[in-house]
Amino acid sequence: MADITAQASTAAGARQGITDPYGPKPRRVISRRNVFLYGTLFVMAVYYLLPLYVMVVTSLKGMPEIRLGNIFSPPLEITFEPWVKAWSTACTGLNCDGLSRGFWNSVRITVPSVLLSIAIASVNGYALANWRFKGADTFFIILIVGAFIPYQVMIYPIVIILREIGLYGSLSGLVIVHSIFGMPILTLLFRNYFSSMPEELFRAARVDGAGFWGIFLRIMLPMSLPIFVVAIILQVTGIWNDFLFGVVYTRPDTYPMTVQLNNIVNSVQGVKEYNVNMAATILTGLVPLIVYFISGKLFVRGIAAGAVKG
Amino acid sequence: TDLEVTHWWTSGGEAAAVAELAKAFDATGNHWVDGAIAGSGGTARPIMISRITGGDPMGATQFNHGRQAEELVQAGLMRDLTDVATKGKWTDVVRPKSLLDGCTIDGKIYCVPVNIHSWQWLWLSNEAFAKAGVPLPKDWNEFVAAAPALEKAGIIPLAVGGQAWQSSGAFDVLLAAVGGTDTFLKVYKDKDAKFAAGPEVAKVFKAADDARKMAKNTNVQDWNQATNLVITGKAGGQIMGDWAQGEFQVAGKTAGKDYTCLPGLGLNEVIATGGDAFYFPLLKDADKSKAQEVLAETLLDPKTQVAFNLKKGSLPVRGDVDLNAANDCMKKGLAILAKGAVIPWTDQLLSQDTQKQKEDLFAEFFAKPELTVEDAQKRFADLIASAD
Amino acid sequence: MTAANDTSVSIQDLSLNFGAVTVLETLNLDVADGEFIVLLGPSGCGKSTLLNCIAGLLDVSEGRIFIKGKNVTWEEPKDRGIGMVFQSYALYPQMTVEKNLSFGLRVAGTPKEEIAKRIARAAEILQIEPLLQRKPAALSGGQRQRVAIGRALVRDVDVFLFDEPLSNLDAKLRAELRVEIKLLHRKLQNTMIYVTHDQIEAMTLADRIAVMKGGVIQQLDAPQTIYNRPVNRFVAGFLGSPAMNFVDGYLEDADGGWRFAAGDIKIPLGTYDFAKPPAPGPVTFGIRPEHVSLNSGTGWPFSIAANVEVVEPMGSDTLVWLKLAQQNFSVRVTSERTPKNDEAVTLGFDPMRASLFDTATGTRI
Amino acid sequence: MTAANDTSVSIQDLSLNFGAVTVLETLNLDVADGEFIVLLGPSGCGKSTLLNCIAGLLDVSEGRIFIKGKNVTWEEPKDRGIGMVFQSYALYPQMTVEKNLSFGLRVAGTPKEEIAKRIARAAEILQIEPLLQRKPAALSGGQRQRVAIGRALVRDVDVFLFDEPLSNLDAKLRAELRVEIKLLHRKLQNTMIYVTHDQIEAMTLADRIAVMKGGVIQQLDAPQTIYNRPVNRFVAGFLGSPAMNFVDGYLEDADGGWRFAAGDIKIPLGTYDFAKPPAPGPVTFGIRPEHVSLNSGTGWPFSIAANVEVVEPMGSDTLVWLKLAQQNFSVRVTSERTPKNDEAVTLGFDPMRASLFDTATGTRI
Amino acid sequence: MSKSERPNLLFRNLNAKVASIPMILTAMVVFVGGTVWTVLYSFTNSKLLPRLNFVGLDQYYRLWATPRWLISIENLLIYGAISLVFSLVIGFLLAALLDQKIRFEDTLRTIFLYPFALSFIVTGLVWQWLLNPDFGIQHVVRDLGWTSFSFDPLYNSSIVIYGISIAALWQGTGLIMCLMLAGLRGIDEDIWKAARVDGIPMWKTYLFIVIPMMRPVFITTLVIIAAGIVKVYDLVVAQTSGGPGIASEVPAKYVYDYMFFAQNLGQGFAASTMMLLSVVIVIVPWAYLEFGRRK
Ligand SMILES: Nc1ncnc2c1ncn2[C@@H]1O[C@H](COP(=O)(O)OP(=O)(O)OP(=O)(O)O)[C@@H](O)[C@H]1O
Ligand SMILES: Nc1ncnc2c1ncn2[C@@H]1O[C@H](COP(=O)(O)OP(=O)(O)OP(=O)(O)O)[C@@H](O)[C@H]1O
Ligand SMILES: [Mg+2]
Ligand SMILES: [Mg+2]
Repeated sequence: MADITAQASTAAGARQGITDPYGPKPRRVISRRNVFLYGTLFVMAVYYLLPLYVMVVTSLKGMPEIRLGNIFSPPLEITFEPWVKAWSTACTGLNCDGLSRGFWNSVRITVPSVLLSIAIASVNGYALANWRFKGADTFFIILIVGAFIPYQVMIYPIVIILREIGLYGSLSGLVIVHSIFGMPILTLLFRNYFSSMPEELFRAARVDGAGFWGIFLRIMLPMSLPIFVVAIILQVTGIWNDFLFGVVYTRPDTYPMTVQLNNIVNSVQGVKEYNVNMAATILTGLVPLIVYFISGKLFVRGIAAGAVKG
Repeated sequence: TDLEVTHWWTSGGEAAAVAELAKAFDATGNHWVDGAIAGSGGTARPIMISRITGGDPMGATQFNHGRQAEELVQAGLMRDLTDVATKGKWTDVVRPKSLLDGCTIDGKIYCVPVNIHSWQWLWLSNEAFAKAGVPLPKDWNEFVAAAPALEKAGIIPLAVGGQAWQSSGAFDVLLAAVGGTDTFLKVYKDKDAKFAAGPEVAKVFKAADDARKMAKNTNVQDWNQATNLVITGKAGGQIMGDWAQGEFQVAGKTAGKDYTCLPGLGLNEVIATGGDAFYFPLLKDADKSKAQEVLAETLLDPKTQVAFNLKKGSLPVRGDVDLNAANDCMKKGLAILAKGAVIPWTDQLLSQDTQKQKEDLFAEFFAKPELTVEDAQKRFADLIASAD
Repeated sequence: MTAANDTSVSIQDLSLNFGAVTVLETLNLDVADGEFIVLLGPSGCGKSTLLNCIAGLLDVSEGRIFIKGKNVTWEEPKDRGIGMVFQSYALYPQMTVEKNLSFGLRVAGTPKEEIAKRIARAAEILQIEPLLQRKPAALSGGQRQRVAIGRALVRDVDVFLFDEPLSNLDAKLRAELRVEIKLLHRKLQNTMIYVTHDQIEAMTLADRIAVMKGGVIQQLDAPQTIYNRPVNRFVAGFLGSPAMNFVDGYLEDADGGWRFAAGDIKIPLGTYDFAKPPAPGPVTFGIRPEHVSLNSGTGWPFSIAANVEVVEPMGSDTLVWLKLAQQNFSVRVTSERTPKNDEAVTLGFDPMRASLFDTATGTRI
Repeated sequence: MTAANDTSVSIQDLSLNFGAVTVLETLNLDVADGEFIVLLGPSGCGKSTLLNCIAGLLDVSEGRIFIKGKNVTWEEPKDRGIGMVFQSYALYPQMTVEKNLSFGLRVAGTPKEEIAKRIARAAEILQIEPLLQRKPAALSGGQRQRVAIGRALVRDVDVFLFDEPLSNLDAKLRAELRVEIKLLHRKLQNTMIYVTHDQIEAMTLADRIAVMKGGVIQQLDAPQTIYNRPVNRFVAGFLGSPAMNFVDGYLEDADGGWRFAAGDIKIPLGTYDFAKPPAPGPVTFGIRPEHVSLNSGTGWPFSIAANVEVVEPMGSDTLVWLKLAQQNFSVRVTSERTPKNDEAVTLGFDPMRASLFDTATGTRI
Repeated sequence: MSKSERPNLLFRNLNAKVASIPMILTAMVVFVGGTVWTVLYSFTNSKLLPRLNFVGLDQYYRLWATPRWLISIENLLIYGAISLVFSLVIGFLLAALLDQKIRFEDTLRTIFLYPFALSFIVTGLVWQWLLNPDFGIQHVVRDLGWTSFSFDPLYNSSIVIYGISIAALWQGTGLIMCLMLAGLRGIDEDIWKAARVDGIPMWKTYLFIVIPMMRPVFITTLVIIAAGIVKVYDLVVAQTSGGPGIASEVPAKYVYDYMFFAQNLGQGFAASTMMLLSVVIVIVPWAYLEFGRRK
């Protein structure tokens, strides 16, 4: 189904005449199929890109221009002031340091949460796939059903649990919460992935004398890059973007970026400063966006390896 | 000592007011750690409650005084301030007395009221009426009459933001203003459902129907955005509490010249003694407990009271302060207060549960023209019947 | 330039490349009407690619393809009058066998009765009547394969293309279905092009075998010719199991005529049928294990003593491994005459049955 | 009850079920020291399951397993003194060959020099020295297989377990590696238990073959015994390619002794060696294609005329298909004597080479 | 020989059991424990703090008599149907288009996938703005001279839930597309060839052959979409806060509002129990079929 392979055949066609097909079938670049195909894709791409475009353009305009102009028109006069403001001077209550503080908090929350949740889930998935014991499936099913429970329902019980173990309000508490709620989907992914690995490899390692951890660390882990990429992407996105847990289970000095974003956006002072809001929005989404742009290809591969096989 | 204080004052005027409190507290050698949570009480309160019940309490926190924190107190999570209150003779200085009642549970005082907020104001844009060519209305009825002219001039007669508490509050204001103080108390204090279904309240619903018709083109969510419509002359008026005044001030507008305020909608000049209060969770750390006392005292300090309330646009909780700097509207409020024309506000009278149901009802009522006045009143009466 | 009229499939100067990789190069192949051609070759040699070109599933880069005298180079697969059977069966898993068979016809708008008739016929030929209402998942491997053939059958085509249709089956089933395909061909008399890398299949089924390597047809001939007179060392080694024995050495022009020498061993080639005028030089001597006899007297044109290394009894026969000129050498004997390990034996064979290849180019001498 | 001391592996009353499915049932098997046992059987008969039980990779449901006289039923795999080679090679893809070989030793904490020594030895035996620094992906199938064997080798174990180690390779390579394994066994003299469903492998490699079906060992004997005197019809049909011919009929007590009758055909069984006292009744007569001769004179105890149906040339030999008492019947002849389709031929064979089975139970008579 | 006895099964596979402790704890303490706790307290009249004052089914009677809850349920059904249908259709369509060996596949895939990297809060904000009649699309189109053009889904009670769905689809279809693409790539190449030889048009091949073959992918996808639907909250809050009026309320928001805003935990718990119940009814049988009885 190559698109543009017409050149070779025109030469051949000239030599042979139309009546005697020779070589590749001539294909017009502008065929009905291509018009439909690329047309649809183009329209969809516009739909998907439009909001990003509007965000970027708006964040570079001054307020007067926004009020008068058209949201789609490019900025007449590019200003980075909204970005500066969003990053470092926007106020919530008395704190006027914008998103900058939230950024580091988010990093401090996201990194350990991602590591811990993936560590737990990968071991769980491995145990479920290769070391099945009685009852394991029941726990797993509970876990999967747990993925459907609205988080709001769990806020209160978790407050109680965290209080009882004395981790309420601390970063570790939040890390645990993220690990818990990341567990169902991640465990499912890892379980499917490890199940799709050849069983014989696992058996060979057992005969070689490696134990539960030996096999996991030395045999399975080095082979699991794609699924780890998927897990990392999902968790970085999920945890970085989390608002509810971040606001409920932390204190103001450890608020993540999304909470700061919400504060900035909702701390309306007179008119809404759309440009600042948009800059703040982009800044907040930047980390997961970068992760996606860098590793999108691996993501699809990992998804194919881990999610699709039931 | 660092003391973390959580609140949901994040709009322009509010933030400026909080800064005054922080300044005063910092002046005592302590440090105010600001824990603002943007949004509204709805966003902020669950966080505050979670933290208190979760065992990670802040040093002090804002609530609307009334019944919001009742159970926290009952659960023994909040600090008893009776000593501080006795020392500071709060019972004498706080005015009106009913304010302290909201803080008192089983004879003990648990909170520090910092201001009196009254909802009963109609804010009018002088510019808008000028543009429409109609004289400034003196009361709600004139305002309703002027609506068509405003609309013709492309002005939204009444700005009502999309948030549910705004519609619900507007109705409560109408209830007190159009229905009168007795009606208000009969419905909310006595919870007389039969009365709520009766003709007196029907009149109020009629007024609310006018209001929702006048407001139907408001495409904003936040109250201050609605206020901003009035400030910029895009809307004729807004029923909103005195905190709206802070926004006018921040925008550099002058009362009487740029905008006009009608307390009690010009019909029934009363003021509800709602407001904000600070509660102090029980802390283990002795230093912080000490700092809590200092903060409690600071909050009621006359100087702080003045500075804070001027910025916030609310009325101070003590009568012995000098408010010469107050503007036109504030003075009107003070006068009413002095006359003693006060009513308790819904925060004190109704549980949050009932408040929320009421909000849901009026949010629907204002947004959905198909919901008839009769149906709405019936549902309102049912709600009052089950209220607590 | 059109195809000869008696050919069923004619491929002229076909080339195909994937990007920079040339998989097939100026390939020519004429298949007679009703002929059973087997494409045989190691994995990756381009067998499937060639078949896909014929089916119209791949666009050729150069050349043209005629089916029944019609130039179909640019035709859609469905218009070429071909039916194809795939290695993985490629049955539509969610449809019953009957639906699988009829789907193509229904899409083409064939009348109902006609469809029913054709299915009935195919089902009868393949004896899958009892399976018509089952789904593929409920069929055994052999049954699935038969359904896959049925799908080609109902389309009433001139040419059948098979891409390793039996390689997913176990040995026993493979042997059975092999005979069935053979009988089917005899019954239908269609042209069939059959890809495999299993030489037994190739030998038993083909009218002619095309042995391929690296996208080039090495030899196209009747099975026995290919077996007995392979044109090069590759073909010789690829066909036959156990494989042909090869001994590297030199071709010498001795007094009595040509002879093959490797170390001490000198094999006179008096009876050998040279393919081209011989010249001295390094050559490889090849002889099949079944053409060597063990301890069977001295009546052979050539015989030599050796020591048995390994004995592999295979049931019906036994394979005896020994060393000749330090090179592995196997002999097939019937089970009755099995020697023991390390036994000293005499080998005998007729050089007429051997093949000689130029060591450098590998072509038959 | 302990194992006899001269057995290397002894399996006593082993049962295994997955949930409700019983895969192995009270299975007993004693393997002598240094013996090469092949487990042969169709897919799904429980061969791998049995091997995994021996290796300790599956928990048995009942019974016990002794290795070298020690009860290892509940030991970890690594403590059983076994090495295992898998069908898919199961090489660790991210490690070099050397790392693959040494992994088990490193896990066990063997000293560095010892590891180096053992690897050097294994590499030499298997001739994989040049490959030590490569990763598995850079190896050919045969090389991978050798590394997999090497991994068992370096562990210096008493018992080698092979689970279809050659079935992923092509026919040619399979034949080569088969010989290598045979030589390896001869060199090492370890006990080996080898699973396959390829009968050639079984026949050529085994000291004794255990033919399994449905989790039960049907026959455990030397290859030739199994080939020539199968205990039941299943074993008879499973071994041999082309498969044994079966003709259903009756056993009759005629004047001259017992005879087999199917339609018009009567085969006198004078020379047949009955396994148990015969009685009249329905029986199946079986004879291998290579034990039947075609047109080779009248010197046979029994001969009959028939018409050729299909001829399958297989290179070295030819398989001729015909009908006997309306049932398919094949004869293997050398390529030289190949008849034509539809040719009338005479078959001759010696009933002594035949097998008779009770049609109902399938057991040998 | 002690080894000849069957060892205690509890200690076999011990490492695996130890390693699964986090999972077991999460499952039992958080999910089961939390759920039981929630259900238990839904029968009480707990207000701000949980208290064991049982009031029977009162909370449930009240719940089902509340217009807002009924609207929430209705909205969830509409939103769910839209998300499900359109995510699957658009996701599959995009995947199928990308699977045509087109150029720029990587770029396009990234474009379709990037919104998934953004939080619902961000998504909600952007779309709120785009759909704002005074600034967004309506305003722009009107500026172009088409003054009667009206497109203000977020400010129109009767279609607000569709407006919310637009943003949800924008955010979510990328992932679905990825899953579908992975599924399509897993289809045996020979099936396509067989269909071409049979002369089956492309769309029919997709519809009758490929889609039925992708059952496992669709199931995974369905789980992911469904889990998202039940939980939808942030998006509504960020876009409309449930407005106009209560036209875009959803159950998760009802739960949250009544638990925390109205300080009526009992009511919130009753609502969440209803949500849980529906989840359990749908999911548990499926989960058992899918994960329970394999291997
Ligand atoms: N789509 C493709 N793009 C690039 N190279 C390809 C493609 N398809 C096949 N090839 C290459 O073309 C060569 C021939 O492939 P082909 O599938 O025809 O081999 P084959 O003879 O059928 O092998 P097998 O016996 O394994 O099926 C191989 O080297 C393969 O790598
Ligand atoms: N984990 C399992 N759970 C349930 N049944 C199983 C399991 N593993 C194997 N079986 C069943 O046990 C039987 C024997 O399987 P086993 O793998 O031992 O067969 P095999 O003889 O090795 O076959 P093959 O030649 O295909 O490898 C099969 O019917 C299989 O379906
Ligand atoms: Mg191929
Ligand atoms: Mg097996």
